[in-house]
Amino acid sequence: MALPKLIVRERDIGDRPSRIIGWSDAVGREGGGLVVLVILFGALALASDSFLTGGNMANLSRQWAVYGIIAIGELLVILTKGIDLSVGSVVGLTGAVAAQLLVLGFPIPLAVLCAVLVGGVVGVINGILVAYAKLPPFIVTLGMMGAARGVVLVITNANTIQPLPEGFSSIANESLLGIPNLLWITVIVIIAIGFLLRRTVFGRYVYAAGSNAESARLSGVPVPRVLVTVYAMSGLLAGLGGVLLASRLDAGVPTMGETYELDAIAACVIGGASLFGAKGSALGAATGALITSTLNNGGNLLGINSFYLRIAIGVLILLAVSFDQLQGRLFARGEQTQAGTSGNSPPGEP
Amino acid sequence: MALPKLIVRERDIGDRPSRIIGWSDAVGREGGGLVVLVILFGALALASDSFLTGGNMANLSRQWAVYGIIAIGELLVILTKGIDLSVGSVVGLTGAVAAQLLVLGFPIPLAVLCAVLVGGVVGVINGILVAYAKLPPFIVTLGMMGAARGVVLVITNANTIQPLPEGFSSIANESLLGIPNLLWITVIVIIAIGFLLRRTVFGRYVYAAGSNAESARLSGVPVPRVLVTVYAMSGLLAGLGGVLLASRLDAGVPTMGETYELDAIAACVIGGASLFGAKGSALGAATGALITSTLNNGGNLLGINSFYLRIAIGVLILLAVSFDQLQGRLFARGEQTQAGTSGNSPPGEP
Amino acid sequence: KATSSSGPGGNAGPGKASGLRVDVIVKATDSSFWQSMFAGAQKAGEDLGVEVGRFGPTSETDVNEQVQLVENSISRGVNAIVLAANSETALNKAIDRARDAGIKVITVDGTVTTKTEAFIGTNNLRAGEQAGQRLCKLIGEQGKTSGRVLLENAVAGVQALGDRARGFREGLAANCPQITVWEERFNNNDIATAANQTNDALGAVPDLVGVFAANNMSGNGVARAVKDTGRTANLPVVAFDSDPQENAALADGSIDALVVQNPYFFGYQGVTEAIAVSTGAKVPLSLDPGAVVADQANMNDPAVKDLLNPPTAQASK
Amino acid sequence: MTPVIRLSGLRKAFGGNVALDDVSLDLRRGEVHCLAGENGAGKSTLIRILTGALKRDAGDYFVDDREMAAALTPAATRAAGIGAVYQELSLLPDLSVAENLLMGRLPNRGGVVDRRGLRDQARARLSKVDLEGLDPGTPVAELPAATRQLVEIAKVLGDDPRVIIFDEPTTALSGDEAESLLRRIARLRDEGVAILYVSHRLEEMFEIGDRVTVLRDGVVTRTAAMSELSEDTLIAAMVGRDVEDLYPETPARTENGNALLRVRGLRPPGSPHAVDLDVRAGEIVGIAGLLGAGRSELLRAIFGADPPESGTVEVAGKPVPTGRPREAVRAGIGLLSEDRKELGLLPELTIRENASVASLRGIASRGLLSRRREAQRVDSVLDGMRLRAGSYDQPVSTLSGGNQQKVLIARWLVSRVRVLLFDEPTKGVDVGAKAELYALIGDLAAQGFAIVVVSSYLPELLGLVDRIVVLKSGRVVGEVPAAEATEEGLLTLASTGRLNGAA
Ligand SMILES: Nc1ncnc2c1ncn2[C@@H]1O[C@H](COP(=O)(O)OP(=O)(O)OP(=O)(O)O)[C@@H](O)[C@H]1O
Ligand SMILES: Nc1ncnc2c1ncn2[C@@H]1O[C@H](COP(=O)(O)OP(=O)(O)OP(=O)(O)O)[C@@H](O)[C@H]1O
Ligand SMILES: [Mg+2]
Ligand SMILES: [Mg+2]
Repeated sequence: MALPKLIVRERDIGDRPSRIIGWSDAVGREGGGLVVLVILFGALALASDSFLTGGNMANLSRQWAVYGIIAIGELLVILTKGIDLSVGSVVGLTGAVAAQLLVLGFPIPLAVLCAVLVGGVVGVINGILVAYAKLPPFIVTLGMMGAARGVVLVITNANTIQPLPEGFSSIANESLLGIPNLLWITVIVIIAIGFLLRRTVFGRYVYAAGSNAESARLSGVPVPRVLVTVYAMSGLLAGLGGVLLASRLDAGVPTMGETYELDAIAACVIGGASLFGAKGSALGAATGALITSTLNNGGNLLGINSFYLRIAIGVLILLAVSFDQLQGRLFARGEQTQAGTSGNSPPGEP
Repeated sequence: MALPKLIVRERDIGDRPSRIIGWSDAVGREGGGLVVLVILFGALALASDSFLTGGNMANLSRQWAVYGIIAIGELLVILTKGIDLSVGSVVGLTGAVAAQLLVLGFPIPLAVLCAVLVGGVVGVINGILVAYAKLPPFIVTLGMMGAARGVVLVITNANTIQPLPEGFSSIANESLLGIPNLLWITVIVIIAIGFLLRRTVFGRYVYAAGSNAESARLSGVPVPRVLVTVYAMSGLLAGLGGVLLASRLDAGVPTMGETYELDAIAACVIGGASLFGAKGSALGAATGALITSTLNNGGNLLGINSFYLRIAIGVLILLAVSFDQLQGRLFARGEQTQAGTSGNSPPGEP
Repeated sequence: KATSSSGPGGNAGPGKASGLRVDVIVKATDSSFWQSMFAGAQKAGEDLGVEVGRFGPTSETDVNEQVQLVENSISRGVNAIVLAANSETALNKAIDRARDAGIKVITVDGTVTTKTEAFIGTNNLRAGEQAGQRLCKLIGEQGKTSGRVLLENAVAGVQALGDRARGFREGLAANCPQITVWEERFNNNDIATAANQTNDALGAVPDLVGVFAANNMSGNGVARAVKDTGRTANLPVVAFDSDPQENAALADGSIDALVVQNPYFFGYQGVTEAIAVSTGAKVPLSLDPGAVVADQANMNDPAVKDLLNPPTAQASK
Repeated sequence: MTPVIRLSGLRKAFGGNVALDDVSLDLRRGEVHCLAGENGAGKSTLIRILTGALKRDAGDYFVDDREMAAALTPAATRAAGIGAVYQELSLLPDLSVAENLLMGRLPNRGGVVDRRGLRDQARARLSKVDLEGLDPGTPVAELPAATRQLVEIAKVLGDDPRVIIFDEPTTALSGDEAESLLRRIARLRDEGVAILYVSHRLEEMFEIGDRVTVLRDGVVTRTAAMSELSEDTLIAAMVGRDVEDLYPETPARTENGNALLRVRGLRPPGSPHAVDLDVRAGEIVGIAGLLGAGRSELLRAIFGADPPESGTVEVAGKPVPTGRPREAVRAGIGLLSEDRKELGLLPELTIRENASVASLRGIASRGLLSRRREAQRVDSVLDGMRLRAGSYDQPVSTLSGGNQQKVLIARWLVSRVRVLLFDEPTKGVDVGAKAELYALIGDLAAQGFAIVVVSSYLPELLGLVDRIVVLKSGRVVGEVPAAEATEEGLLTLASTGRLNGAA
């Protein structure tokens, strides 16, 4: 047989530009979220004079910040095919812990640190139960959600903890160079976690564990350790969110953060993440959170009746994601959805 | 060498009895939920004299009923790898619709029917958006959750709708043959949906679509139609739940059903369903709902402080599922988890 | 064997021999308002030597859970239930069932349409009116006679909150017909959301002349937004309820008046009346301790101070 | 010379199902040691134990006379110099080729991935399997199965392991790619690497194997030098009996003129070329072509898995709505797809449920399923597939790879469709079963079925079919009666599009 090299595929694969970053980084729905956001901003700027004012932008960024930070923590967990329902309760817990420690006279940095670490500890417990006891994440974090909220209520006896020392509330309420501190912090978190996910070995392990845990294990990825770390980071970020919220409210409010878990998960999914793992980015999650914050802010500015506003936001979330999806389909190479990958992706993944 | 037939089948070898019921029916975690429930009942009977009284059992069954019915609807969706976050809002919506129609003078059966159908319509919309527009179920039903709640508030103007005609409240509050109607209805739903899932072509299609939608499609399963039906049924069952709740409260309360979606999903997962589809049973979902109802009922009977009760229930849910998992591992063939199937199953599936 | 972690330390009080058991069911446990009611109930239990069980749903919206709590109290076989009902009608069936079982039912804070032994509570509608009148007056003091106000509410569909809002509108309309309600916003009891909504309103409505907050979470959020925008001095705010944070806001001027009720009294009086009716004594069918409007002028009066800082129950006995 | 790997008394059971029992094996430096056995004999299980993917129940495992711990991790075996290409692809679909190649040891500086290093190392690894042209940034999910298989191999070769285990590496490859892989394996052996090689293609084993160990039902039945065995004795050791004729004698089938399947002007999505195809009842048509020639795409378009750009499909003269698999099944077309795991299996469902899913309408009455009827209908077909399973109520995911393939074949045999489209039907199926499958396909044709077979394994095509259609770049470039075709001729036609006189 003197045939040439038959390995040559008929349709040679080589003409696309060289990419090293994961697929989803380049195209995909994360980018789309930004487009939706731009459209939203444009529409609101036209509809309301007060939308694009500096004051409102500062408002909006403050409204977004805590959601964005928690959503990014949630994203880490979602990337591994997990879910963290405890973030809302962790927000309440860490806010209360920070406030309590401040009342006890701890210096501010120490109190903040301890509170954030409490979030981390909750996350580590979640992670150990998921990774080593192999319990379903939904159940683990659901149990933790109830337990952590119970602990806050016991600690605070359902009372708001305050007054807090002077400097604490300035963390979340003041500005640096004319930009609210909260915005700085959020942007730092986005960049840090974005970098972590895209550029570090750990970040790639997160995607690997979420893509196929068994294959990742066989490739030498320390899956259980990755999982514990991911839940710990979600706890830490929720802890940070809790401290910031306490600082913003200048009090430790025991009910703080209720139902934030749903907002966080929604932000991730709106921002292009898949609940089936390995799809999504930090920027996407933050964008998702910003989309909902903007919808709320815009609705308020336009003075829409709050019942209709609820309907409208429900519909708009749907529209945003449809648009995004549509755009994704147009931009991504045609067949993609039709063809092979469908094994992993569900009938329209959640 | 003339060995005849090499088909090594256990039935031929002979020691295990021939089974005709599906694999998952026999072992698996659905059965385990029942064991946990029995233990729970035993413990509560010992701890509280009032637990096993007829009156309390009637109470417990009434408390369980609506959760159980909604959980079964949610299960159908979860079996297809979907999720339905709108059930809580549908409960509120259909309850309000039923009440409103009754106030308008509709006869009771007609009002009930219309209200349940409204639930079905909401479900069909969800289903179409998931199956044909191929939007993520999480987002579709999240949007619907907000929109439906908004509609209830608009309809009722946030007021409780009452008084309702005499007969309506007897649907959920009276008993037949000494057993609360609600219990009858719940049992009928369990049996009907259990039968549907196990013994009908449609039921098999549900599992097939959830196991691998593309494989199912290529085998001639009408996946989109299955999805629409499943969401419609979830809506219908949530609608039934809403009507029953309205009857139980003898009023259309606009906030009715808030956060029930989380309870419903939790019940499914506690009852052995996997959020990654194709695993779970109607009985399991109902058992999961009964476990949480029993924990609440028992905690109240024991007079546990509500904050500690939250912690305790969080921990107990974890324990119940761990126990269940452990039991499942002992009974099921040993390695199962370690070995091959892991491609689909996550690091401890949620 | 049923034990209660509640009651006076769970140990035998002086008059424990009476053996009576009273369950107190509030609207939502995780609020200091209702914890104050628990504290009053607990004190009454200690004073009178009865066992007091403390229950409540996690959210004021959950009527069904309250029904279940009443049913569970029936199962527990208590002598009386002190109930702050989340709905005027939805608990009727459960209350009837309890009374059929021989349990005395005292309602507090909100009435129900079925028969009970007694009611203690403020009329939210009237308290709302008081708030409307006060806000009107405060706006007038700013030298404004027209403009719009924000109605910051917590949860849509909760009766007490709805009544306050309705009362507020009536009180405002009666005294300041030129001032209208711009929008009613719901924050789901999330302070941050309340702050966001108020901030948004301050940005969107140039002629916003005042804010009414229908409960403490709303009030705290509004106070936050007022501080954010530096409008402490010129934006009148009237809020409901009291908690340490609202009190601080009242002190620093970001809230100008608080309409306060007396949950501690509800609890103490509720248990006292429950015991009375259980032992066959007569009690007044309805008792309204009234709401007090606290402001910087009177906040240090001992009576008002007590109202602003009621004791709360201890979670651990 | 001490063996690199020595196993003795190895035992592994899944629940009551004993997959391996008292297995002993030694693997020496510089040899290709084949592992042979029927589907479900325990080959993959053995390999998974060797790599630490699975824990052994009992037995000793030595690498260079060093005992390996009972709780072995994949990382530990890799550190010991053992690499494996698994039967079920173990790539991460959402990650790029480069990341897959180096997962577990991504080049980094202080935890930050060194992207240039990643790309360079990935290129180096890809070049070992002649995939220089592949962009290392491509997500794996986009690659065709064959390329994935090569990436998987590149991943292992790149570690320069001392022991390489291949579990059916050529099933997804075309003849030529397989050939080139075998040459590389021979080279590795010459460099002193120890190789454990699993395949169901006997001629491959004879081509490169030095020794062979035969497993049957989890027990070693024979270990011998390859040269001591003939094909027949090897088969006998595997299946415990002789398999006389692999391919059925093609009887001059009655060709009753009219086409049962009639395809006109069909353009699969993205293809500029329209294809016409007629398959008469009783005829088996083979489709040949290089990888990527569009064979699978053609079958998928006929079945309606992907809506075609244009064209019509008729079964027995009746048009079939295109682009809708359900309609195709109703009209009597069945497709056995190439990608078993993603486009065939319903992993959570039982074996029986997997086999019956395409025929539920026929089994049920008024939508109600009778489990007894289902068992009646399905079990006899499954019995004929020589499945190695504890019970048909077991989840299909617990079966060995080859047995899963058999269940999928059974799915279409149960369904009584009349036109069968088989894409690589014998992928991973053992010799004994292959022979039976060929016989079965012959029988079906004799019963008047119309059958289309795509296979990259030319001897199979030549032996099985009546007529071979050759595709190149989505276009039909030739059609040869099987009796007149030769491997060389077909290859030439497939690669150049011209008949070089050879055929
Ligand atoms: N996870 C599992 N659970 C239960 N049984 C299993 C599991 N994995 C494998 N088995 C069983 O172990 C036996 C050996 O399987 P194995 O995969 O090793 O076969 P094989 O020789 O590789 O076959 P093939 O040639 O088809 O790949 C089979 O009977 C199979 O059903
Ligand atoms: N432009 C392209 N870039 C990369 N891959 C492509 C492109 N076009 C097609 N392919 C892939 O090449 C393969 C060619 O199609 P097809 O699978 O029909 O070939 P085939 O002849 O059946 O080969 P095999 O039988 O090995 O699949 C497809 O799997 C497809 O994903
Ligand atoms: Mg194998
Ligand atoms: Mg192909």
